[in-house]
Amino acid sequence: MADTLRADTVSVSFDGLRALSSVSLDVPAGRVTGLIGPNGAGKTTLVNVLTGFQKPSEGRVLMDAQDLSGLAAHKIRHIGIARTFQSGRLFGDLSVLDNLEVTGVGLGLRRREAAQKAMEMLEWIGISLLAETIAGSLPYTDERRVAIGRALMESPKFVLLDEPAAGMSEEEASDLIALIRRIIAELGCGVLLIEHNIGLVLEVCDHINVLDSGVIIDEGASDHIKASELVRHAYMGTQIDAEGAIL
Amino acid sequence: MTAVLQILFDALAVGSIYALGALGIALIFGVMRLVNFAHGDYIAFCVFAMLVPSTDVVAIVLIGKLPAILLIPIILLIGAVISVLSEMLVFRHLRNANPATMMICSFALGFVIQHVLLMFYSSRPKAINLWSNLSLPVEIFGARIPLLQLLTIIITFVILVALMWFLKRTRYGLEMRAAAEDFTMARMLGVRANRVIMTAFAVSGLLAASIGLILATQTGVADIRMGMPIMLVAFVATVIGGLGSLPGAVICGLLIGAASVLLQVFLPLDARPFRDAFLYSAVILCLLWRPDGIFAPRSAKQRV
Amino acid sequence: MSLLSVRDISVHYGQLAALRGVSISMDEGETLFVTGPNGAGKSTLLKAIAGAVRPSSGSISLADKVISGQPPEQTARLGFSMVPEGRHVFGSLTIEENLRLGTGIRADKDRIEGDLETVYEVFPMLAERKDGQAGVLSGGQQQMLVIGRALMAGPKLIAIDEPSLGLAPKVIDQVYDTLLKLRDSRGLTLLIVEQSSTRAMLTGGRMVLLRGGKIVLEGDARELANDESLRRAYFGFGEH
Amino acid sequence: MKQPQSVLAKTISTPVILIALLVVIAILTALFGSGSFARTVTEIFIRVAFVVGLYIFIGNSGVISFGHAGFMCIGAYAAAWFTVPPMMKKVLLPGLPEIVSNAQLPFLGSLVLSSFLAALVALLVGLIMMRLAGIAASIATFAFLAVINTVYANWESVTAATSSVVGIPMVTGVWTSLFGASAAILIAYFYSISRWGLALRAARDEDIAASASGVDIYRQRLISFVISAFVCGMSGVLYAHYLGVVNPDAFYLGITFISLSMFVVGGMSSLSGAVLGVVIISAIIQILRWFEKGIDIGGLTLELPNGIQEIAIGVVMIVILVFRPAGLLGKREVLLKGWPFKRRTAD
Repeated sequence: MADTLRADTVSVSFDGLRALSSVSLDVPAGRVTGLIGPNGAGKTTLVNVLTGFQKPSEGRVLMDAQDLSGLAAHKIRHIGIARTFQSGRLFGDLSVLDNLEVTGVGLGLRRREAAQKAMEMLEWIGISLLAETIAGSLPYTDERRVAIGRALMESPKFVLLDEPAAGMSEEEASDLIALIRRIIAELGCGVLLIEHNIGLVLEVCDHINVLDSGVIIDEGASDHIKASELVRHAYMGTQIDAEGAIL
Repeated sequence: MTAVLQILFDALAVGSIYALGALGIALIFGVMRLVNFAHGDYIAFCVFAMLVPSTDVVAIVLIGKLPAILLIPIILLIGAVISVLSEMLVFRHLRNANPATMMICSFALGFVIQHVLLMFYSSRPKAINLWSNLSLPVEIFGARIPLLQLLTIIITFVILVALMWFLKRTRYGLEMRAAAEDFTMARMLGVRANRVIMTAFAVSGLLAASIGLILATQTGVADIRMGMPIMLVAFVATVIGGLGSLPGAVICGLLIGAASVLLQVFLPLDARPFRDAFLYSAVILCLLWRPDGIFAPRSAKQRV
Repeated sequence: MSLLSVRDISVHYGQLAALRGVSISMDEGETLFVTGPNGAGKSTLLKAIAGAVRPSSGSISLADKVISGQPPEQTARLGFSMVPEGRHVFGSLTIEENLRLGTGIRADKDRIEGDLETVYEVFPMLAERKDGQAGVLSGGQQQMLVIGRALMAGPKLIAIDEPSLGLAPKVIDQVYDTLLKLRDSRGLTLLIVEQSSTRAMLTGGRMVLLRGGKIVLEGDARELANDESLRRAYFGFGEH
Repeated sequence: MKQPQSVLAKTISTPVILIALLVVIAILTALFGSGSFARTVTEIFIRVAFVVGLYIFIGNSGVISFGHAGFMCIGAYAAAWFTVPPMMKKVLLPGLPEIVSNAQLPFLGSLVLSSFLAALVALLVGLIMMRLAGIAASIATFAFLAVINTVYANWESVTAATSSVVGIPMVTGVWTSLFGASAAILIAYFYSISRWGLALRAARDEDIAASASGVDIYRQRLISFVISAFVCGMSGVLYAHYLGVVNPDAFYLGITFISLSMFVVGGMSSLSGAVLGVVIISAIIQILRWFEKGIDIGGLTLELPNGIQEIAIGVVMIVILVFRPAGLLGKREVLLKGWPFKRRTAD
């Protein structure tokens, strides 16, 4: 089992604009790492770099000592780094079971084995009743859980959850927290949680990184982040700004 | 030197027709994401509109007898009308359909136009004689160029310039270019969707009509399938030019025409019949090199 | 009578509710800030007003005409000008063409040239490169261009999604100065979405805080900004 | 632990129904049809095989291909190479390699070998072209078709250029073509329920999520391309053995567009759509043809003017697509729920 997924001084530029500047971040196994930041901070770009959807202009992605930079996305999944997407991106025409099976066959299982494992995963999450439902017709809370199930097939070493709580009520978010804790406790993955429900991040994450304008501006445990003026500044601006003293 | 000039004129003459075709396809694609396979049939329709319906081999010209000053505007108008009508009758009802469905509908529409012509004119190609004195050669720097070839180049050039002027200098043109790039944003700035789409179809029909006139004069033949090869090359030119890029379509139309002439000249004799195979292999290589087209707008960013 | 009136609208993307029963109303000449964390539904609110997304329930009217369900060009004609998220510059058009695109709907054609002068005065960089392609501008320059473009449409109400995103602080000041000057000189109504509440404090006006697709706090911008309840409501501290 | 029901058990009724439909048509034709009607039905069955071949690639990948008539062409000419009597070949096609020109394979041997040749070509060009997606891929397939057509229409010593190759044994009738169409349906069915088919359909819906699920999209497209080329090649072989002659222009734009139209009208994401699209459109064409010839209804002769048939079919296709933009079947399959296997779980 790998110990750490690491972004090592990663930079990304689009058309000369820097989306990420020398960002380093560790995702240790068996823990929940949080990534927060205002709109346009570069969170999704960082996830894309870690999962092979974006080649870093500079820097490397490492899993322990293995250099993953530049590998294609499907190869990265084979190595054991899974992700979900902000917009769900379920295979809308396929059933829920088939959605999970895709990961199984994508990772080289035969279809029957994949179906078996997919069913086990649905049971583990507690949504096996949905197995035959067409994914495109799911309500969004179930959609998120299916997407997480799809990512968790074949025990990835790390799983990156991109805004899994978007649009969820407080109660649904509580269920999600419970699920994330089970992922850590029962599957032993390392989790990177990108979320704008900051309350949720503060509650569930062991360590939180704050990204703003492509730079990690602060990091630490919940209490540190909660009290951080830098974080408040990044999101809301500050009183000091308002008085025009520092800009 | 004269040989080079000769080749240059050949290349320009062939390329300019493809360029006109590509522009007609690209205009519609830009505003509607529709690959209009009926475009080639508009070309044939405009040519046959000059003739009296009959199944004879030698065409009986009807409005084709009119003096050029009347004939040309009438044919252009016919092109614009059939194009706009097809938008109103067919494509308007498919605005939200997927591209494959729209494409097949355009093909079915072309099929209908073709068979309407077939019913009235039979499938035999007809000899027509428009402005026959244009085939006399003229001498330019020692190269003997058919007057018509020269005119084709000049006319295409004039049409392109006129269209560029229209696109660059008029409000319709401005709105059309904007709509081709980002339709929703253009509408949020008050650009009327229907008006832009109709204008695009009208201009595209005008272009088809002018190709029809040039081809009929050049070949002296009216053939129901005469538009198809041009449409196909134009379609290819539009894609490798970069979908949504009008200058890209024009340049690639010219390039494909020029390439086919150059291949014809420079391929060894044995390989010459296989010219199109070389040409289309080059197209595939071009796509591999630049899948979004050579002149694609550079806005490709993050895809996730 | 209010200029803009949004009554109890909800917007769904598939099954996902982006807005759940939001109502706002704006008088002529007023400034309203919509703030809140990512994913709160701020951009969706603007898109719904612009006619780019269709509300699943509720109604929107502008200058006493119902605009919900109308195509976006209709809303634009009634005097609503929008600077959407992601800027949407027409990259293949020149800067001046971008600016002139929205002027087609204006009745007061005689004021277009004057307004163009004004935009060039405020953003001299745009004047310098007016015949250059807009696609090559940097992010900040594009932001100026789209604000200029929205102004050129001669709107009654201008809505801007995150005017300060990606801009240097000095430029942000400039942008806001311009907007406020225009508000005062022409009775322009401003609807501004900002993730940060700092500007609302500086500029004044009304503020609503959106979170989870609902309005959770509403009031005078300066008063709210100093209130700890804003921070709590914004981040949802204490609820998790 | 609940066992998921196997995909085969859930969906096997689809190919069974489709093949049964064709069998019924064949039996009716044998019992009541004239010789010319039997020829029409044979053509329809060959077209079913071709369009099902299109479905294997287009339906599962979502990439429109204009190139598959090229594989039909390759299959048909290979059939000629393998089955025309050696004497004739030496005169007509002097450029063929010795081993081919001396051979005279039986129909089945030629069917398999020729289809494999089409698949082999697909593998080679697919290695290059399957890197492309969307409209660029479509144009590349069209370019491929143009290359194939140019080569076959000009390679005098091997394809007789534009003059037809004659002397192919005319063995394709209703039953042979029924066999071919059924084989195509079964291949398409088993492909689409295989792990490859599943992975490719996932990539069609959401390519990015499919990559994130470990799917190598390039590889999956290539597999599908090769299998579909095999089936289209097979339809070409059947066609060659039906006509007895081959000519390059029979496999160019005409057949490409009419087949694509039938496919899209039927519903391009469904195997049933592919089969029913061909059957329904062909049936309408046939009925219109009868009307063109004149039909007696209660002593009254209804006769449509010549040429109306094509116009009408174009209009019918447009009307269908305006009202059902996803085609007649959309993404659905004809299916008998719970047949032939009852669900094992009752919850």
